[in-house]
Amino acid sequence: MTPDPVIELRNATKRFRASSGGVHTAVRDLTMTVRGGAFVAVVGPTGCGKSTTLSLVSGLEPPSEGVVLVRGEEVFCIPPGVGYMFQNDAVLPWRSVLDNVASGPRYRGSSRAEARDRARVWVERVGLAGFEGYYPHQLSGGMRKRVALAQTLVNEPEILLMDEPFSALDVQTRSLMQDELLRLWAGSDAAVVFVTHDLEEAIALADRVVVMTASPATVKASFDVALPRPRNVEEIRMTDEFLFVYREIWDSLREEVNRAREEASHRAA
Amino acid sequence: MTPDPVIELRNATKRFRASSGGVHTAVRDLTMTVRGGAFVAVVGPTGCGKSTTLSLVSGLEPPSEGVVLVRGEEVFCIPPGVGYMFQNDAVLPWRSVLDNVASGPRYRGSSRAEARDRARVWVERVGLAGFEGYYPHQLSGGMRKRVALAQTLVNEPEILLMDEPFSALDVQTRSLMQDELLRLWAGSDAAVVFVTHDLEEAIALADRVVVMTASPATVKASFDVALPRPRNVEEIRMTDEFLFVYREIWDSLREEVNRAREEASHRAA
Amino acid sequence: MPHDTTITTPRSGRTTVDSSVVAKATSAHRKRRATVWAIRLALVAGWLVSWELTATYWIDPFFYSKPSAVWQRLVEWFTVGTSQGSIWEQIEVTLQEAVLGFALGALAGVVLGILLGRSRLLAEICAPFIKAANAVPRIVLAALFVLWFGLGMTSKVATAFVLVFFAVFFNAFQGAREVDRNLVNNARVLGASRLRVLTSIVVPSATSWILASLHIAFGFALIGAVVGEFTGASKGLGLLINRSQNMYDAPGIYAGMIVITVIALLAEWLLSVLEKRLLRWRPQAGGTEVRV
Amino acid sequence: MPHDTTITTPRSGRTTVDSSVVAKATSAHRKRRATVWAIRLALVAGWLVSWELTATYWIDPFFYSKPSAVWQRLVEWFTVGTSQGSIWEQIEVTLQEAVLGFALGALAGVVLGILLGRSRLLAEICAPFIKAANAVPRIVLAALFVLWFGLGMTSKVATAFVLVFFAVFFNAFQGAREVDRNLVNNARVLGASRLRVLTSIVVPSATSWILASLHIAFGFALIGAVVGEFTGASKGLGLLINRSQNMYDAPGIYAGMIVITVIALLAEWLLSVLEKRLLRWRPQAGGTEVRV
Amino acid sequence: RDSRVAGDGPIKIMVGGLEKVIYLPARLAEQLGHFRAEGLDVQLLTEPAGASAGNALIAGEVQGAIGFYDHTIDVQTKGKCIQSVVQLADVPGEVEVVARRHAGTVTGPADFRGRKLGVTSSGSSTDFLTQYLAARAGVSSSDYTTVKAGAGPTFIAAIDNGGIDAGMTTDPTVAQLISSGKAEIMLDMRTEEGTRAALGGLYPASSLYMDCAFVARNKEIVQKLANAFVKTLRFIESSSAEEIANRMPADYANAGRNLYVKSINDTKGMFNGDGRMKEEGARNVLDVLALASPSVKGRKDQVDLARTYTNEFVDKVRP
Ligand SMILES: Nc1ncnc2c1ncn2[C@@H]1O[C@H](COP(=O)(O)OP(=O)(O)OP(=O)(O)O)[C@@H](O)[C@H]1O
Ligand SMILES: Nc1ncnc2c1ncn2[C@@H]1O[C@H](COP(=O)(O)OP(=O)(O)OP(=O)(O)O)[C@@H](O)[C@H]1O
Ligand SMILES: [Mg+2]
Ligand SMILES: [Mg+2]
Repeated sequence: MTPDPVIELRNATKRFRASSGGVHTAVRDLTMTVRGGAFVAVVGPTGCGKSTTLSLVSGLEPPSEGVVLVRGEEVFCIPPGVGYMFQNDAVLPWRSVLDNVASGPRYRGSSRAEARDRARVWVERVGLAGFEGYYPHQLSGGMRKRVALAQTLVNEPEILLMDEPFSALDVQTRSLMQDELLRLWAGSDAAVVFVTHDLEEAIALADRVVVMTASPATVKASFDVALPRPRNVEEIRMTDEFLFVYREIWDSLREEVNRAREEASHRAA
Repeated sequence: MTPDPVIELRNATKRFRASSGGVHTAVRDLTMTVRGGAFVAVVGPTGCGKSTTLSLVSGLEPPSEGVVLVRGEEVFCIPPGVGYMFQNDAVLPWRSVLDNVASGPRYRGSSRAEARDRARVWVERVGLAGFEGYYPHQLSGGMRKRVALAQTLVNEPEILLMDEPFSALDVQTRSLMQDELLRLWAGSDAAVVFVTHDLEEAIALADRVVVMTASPATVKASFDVALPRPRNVEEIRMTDEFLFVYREIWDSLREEVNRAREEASHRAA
Repeated sequence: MPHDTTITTPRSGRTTVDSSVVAKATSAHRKRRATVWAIRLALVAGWLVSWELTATYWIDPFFYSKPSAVWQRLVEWFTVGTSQGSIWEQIEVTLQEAVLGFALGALAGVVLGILLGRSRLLAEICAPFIKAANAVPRIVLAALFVLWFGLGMTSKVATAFVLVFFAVFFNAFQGAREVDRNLVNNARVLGASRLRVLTSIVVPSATSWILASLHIAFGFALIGAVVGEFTGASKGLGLLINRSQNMYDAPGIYAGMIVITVIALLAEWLLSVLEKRLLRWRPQAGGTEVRV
Repeated sequence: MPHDTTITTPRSGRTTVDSSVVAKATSAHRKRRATVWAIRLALVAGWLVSWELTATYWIDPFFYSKPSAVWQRLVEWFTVGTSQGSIWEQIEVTLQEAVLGFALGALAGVVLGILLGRSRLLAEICAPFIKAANAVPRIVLAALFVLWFGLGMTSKVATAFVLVFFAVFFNAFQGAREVDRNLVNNARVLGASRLRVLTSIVVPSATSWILASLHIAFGFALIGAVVGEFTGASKGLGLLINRSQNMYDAPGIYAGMIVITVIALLAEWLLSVLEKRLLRWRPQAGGTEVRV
Repeated sequence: RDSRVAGDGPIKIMVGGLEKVIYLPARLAEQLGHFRAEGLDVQLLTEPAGASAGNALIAGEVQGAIGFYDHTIDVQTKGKCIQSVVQLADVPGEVEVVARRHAGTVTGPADFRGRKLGVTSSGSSTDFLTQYLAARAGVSSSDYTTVKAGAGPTFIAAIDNGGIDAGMTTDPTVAQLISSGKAEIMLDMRTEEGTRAALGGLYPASSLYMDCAFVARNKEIVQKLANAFVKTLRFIESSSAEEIANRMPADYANAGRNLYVKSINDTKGMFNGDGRMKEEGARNVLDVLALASPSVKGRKDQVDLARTYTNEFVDKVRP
């Protein structure tokens, strides 16, 4: 039931060279583990370092200090089986929807036809059937996000990093996508790290919600969400358990957000 | 109490030349009015044509058919007193936060010093005090949205068009910004057209919620929100009136979203 | 375009857009093209007339020639031929040199530009050398190339090559550096090897930069071939111009320049067709809306 | 950089980053620079040595000269002077021509490129003319300029001008076309006039394109000046090289090329400083993270 | 690639300006069919400058070059051996012209002081001759400005717009300048008398020169070339300018037929008719170079004039 952690960050620190010539610490002394098959949501004030944390796990950025382990091995390059849905649009403007989704299988050695077949399934699943031949600039923002989602999921990752994947979707599509995500995830052993600004979303989806401190990010608190699965995202929102957890996490988060604002004004003074 | 409409769309249609060489109708026969001082929220399925509607009102795109009137006059170029917060990042990467916010006053003829003074106030109001000298690439996505907001509001527009302005903000900042927006709006006579995917947000903020049909967009239904003002966004959410209106609009919207999906799959078949 | 009559609307059931809308849009488009061509022709005509007049009444046609004389020379070349043989032969020789130099130079420029654009260390090491090489006057190089590669086609190709290479290189380099990091990261996570990142992300991203440089590069290739022929040759348009210069044949100089220009414009047109194909995925620039 | 020791963290209260982190980062940076320079020097040294050796034992120094002879010629020029007078005078003349041509050409290229990049109609009308003009061989133009403007500085400046103009123009044009429509719309709604949109949105957006072209443009300006001098002059580095060519003085040719190259590299360095200032707002390319 | 040894393919001859009247015999020989008559397949190439022709020859790109004799001396100081096998003329064929507006004040080399003097190219024979003329009149090279004015239209434009006050050039530029009244002749080195008067001796210039080693190894080919050229020289001597012009390709007269005939007429006297080099002339060239050329200056004694030319082949041409 509780396998070894697939993701482990030990005192990970990440510094960036600030353009002023100084050093900006985005993540500091972050220790956190995610077990196989777990669904962890991460919330925290804007700009605290959530995206940076994901980039550490994905191996795209090396930590400045500390270690990052995936499946027990230290991360030096991108570990296999990782899927990462970026916060910003990362679809290729020069490829059609279908070819965008087929990118992953193509990169991983599938033949063109096979990759397209697999892609077609996913394009339909995210509700873009009929738009296969469109180029990204012909789609609305929400549709592009769905392309990105399909692009990531078509690789069937074991570790899924998602950086505010649904923030640009409309309410209905969003809850459909949330349900779809849960369904897909339930059928797999994938560990999910899901960054979001939407506390409701975090609670509705996750087994555990991690609250991050204001910048530099580190884990402030971690809350287990004991809501039963399978969940229907729409229904669960109105339950008492949900509201209780919501309030608890909210209090923790509010503190950090306020702190972030205060510090900003302090620095200005 | 009910002044003449400041925004009026009469059978407005907007077609784009599709890249296939055909014609794509984004908005069709749209008729809609917004009175001075009103706060109208617009919801609809992704890609239906909400952003296009705003671009018609702002005068950035001419309608293909029908007329668009602002303050009773037909729109040919950008009408004075219009503020428009775009769905996509539109901050200037080569200007610091302060200079970005100061752009509007500078364009409108203020001196450099005066523009900066006015900008400083707004940078603080959106919670970015201390980041005046930062360049956009040094900010997180949420912080950039706040810069864009300040940039729009510093011009004190009488007509405020907002295209999913808060979708990238974290929950807390978002509700703070919503409250701030309501406060600022209450103190002005500005008409607001607020596009959002978040139905809760729409109801909590608006006097009237307009539901758009699936593409091509036209007004499907319009719901008055009779909740008392001044509102506290956080509190209002839990009231019965709120939930009632929510359900009503939701049903209307769900229909369109489903229709949009069906058509997409039909076209594919 | 026959495609203009296809109507694509997601909601075909409700569509009432009749084909007249499309037809109107198409005719507006045609009208616009006609206007553009009319203005262009008017400009050319105005320029030719004023040249003819000033050369007849005011300036010395010995230096400046005049359109009628140039036209006569062109007619002569294409009917009687030049003293070096058929004009087509001259064109063929020059074109061959230019195309070879262009192809090799563009290829080398793109490959090196992208490699250096993606590797900071390589770029830092090579930068000063490439900039230094770029500063070497081509006309001096042309003379050296004759010594190094002989009087044959190679030396002209080499001259065209260096001109094309640098124009393309700098743009490919910049294009490769400007690639959206997000796209690269996404591809890497999706499983792309370094090579695949290069071919499937960096190259397409840099395409608009590279194409921008190719537009001027073919002109450069022609110039390179001509400069090479100036330095020593037995055939080619450059030689033809050079001979005209030596023989006080101003009409010949201008006629030669016109032939070269027409070739460059044809090449340019081919490149534009290529560009349209390669950049199909891009939103067209402003003015594509159907205004009805 | 003394700034390296400032630490900026939003949360200064909790900051435990000691200055050793910064120091380490800085020293890593230094080390890298040292490596780069070492490799560069090694390459230059290797090249010089192999040139000297092959020229001594294998190839004919009559054509290829050799580093020691070139060096000797350089020393002679800078101590005794050249046959045309002090070397500094030659440099001054060529530099003056190149700088003037560069400044005028870059200005015209940027202005016209941006105007045409923003106006579809103008662009459509002018495009074929500009492409045609670009295809005219510069070496022929240089001769024509001498006819039109005389043997003085003007004809060289004009040659440098045309070379610079086209390089800059095409990039500025493309840069202006690639401007994010969103940014333009935003500025317009914020109240910017057409002119302000141009100066505050289009020009900065196109800056990275324009700067990319300026990198090659100064080299072109020098080449233009040299080509102009080849056609006719009484002073200048181009003439010096031409003279060496006429007198079978291979070391002189290479020495002249080296002087020009060094000038181009100095100009390049100045441009890089400018670029760094103008593009301060840009995220630096990869490898800026502090790895500690 | 090295064609110093005659192999297959045509014999390539590089001319330092195929259209210049001073190099007329090259194209004329071809037009008259003299090469073909000797069983030679000759390809004429052209380059703008004499030195480039010399370079192409030394690099083995071509088997022969037509240019000024003085190149053979210059390259000998740099360890190369090329030699004139057919000396086309004993005089340079150059003319020092003076712009009409200065015709009254600049009457001889003594008036060069403070003037802008045009030469075809810096470091070329015209440059050396100008220096020599000035030196003979006691004017040092720092007292006037040497301007590279090229040949042809650029030279005319320079005279026209004041870029140069006087300058040295050849036909048809001279004919063009005189007939348009833009300039007058100051020193005419197209005739023997004129040359002796200006330089104090002969100055053999236009010549067919070849690589010494090639000459030694391919005597037959060289002999055939000499035959063709000498026959051409005889034709020039015995024909009128009109007749010569008739034999040339039509487009050589593009700037005006009368002008072309006139320039042939003015220049044709410089060709010596037998292709022989006079020893006196060679020595005089060395004197000029010793004064003006930095590479020969101070090394006059090391130059072996006997290796720079040979009359061996022209002497064997059947009359
Ligand atoms: N490449 C970089 N160079 C310098 N600073 C960076 C870089 N990437 C991120 N930062 C800084 O690190 C901090 C954390 O950024 P990050 O994107 O991780 O925040 P976030 O929590 O994802 O914010 P949001 O919720 O708004 O997306 C920010 O202050 C940002 O300015
Ligand atoms: N410039 C354009 N050229 C061609 N088609 C366009 C253009 N702009 C928008 N469209 C099309 O018009 C439709 C409506 O787009 P719009 O951006 O208005 O949707 P939206 O309702 O704002 O969507 P979202 O909620 O996802 O932002 C889309 O199908 C889109 O592809
Ligand atoms: Mg983020
Ligand atoms: Mg939108």
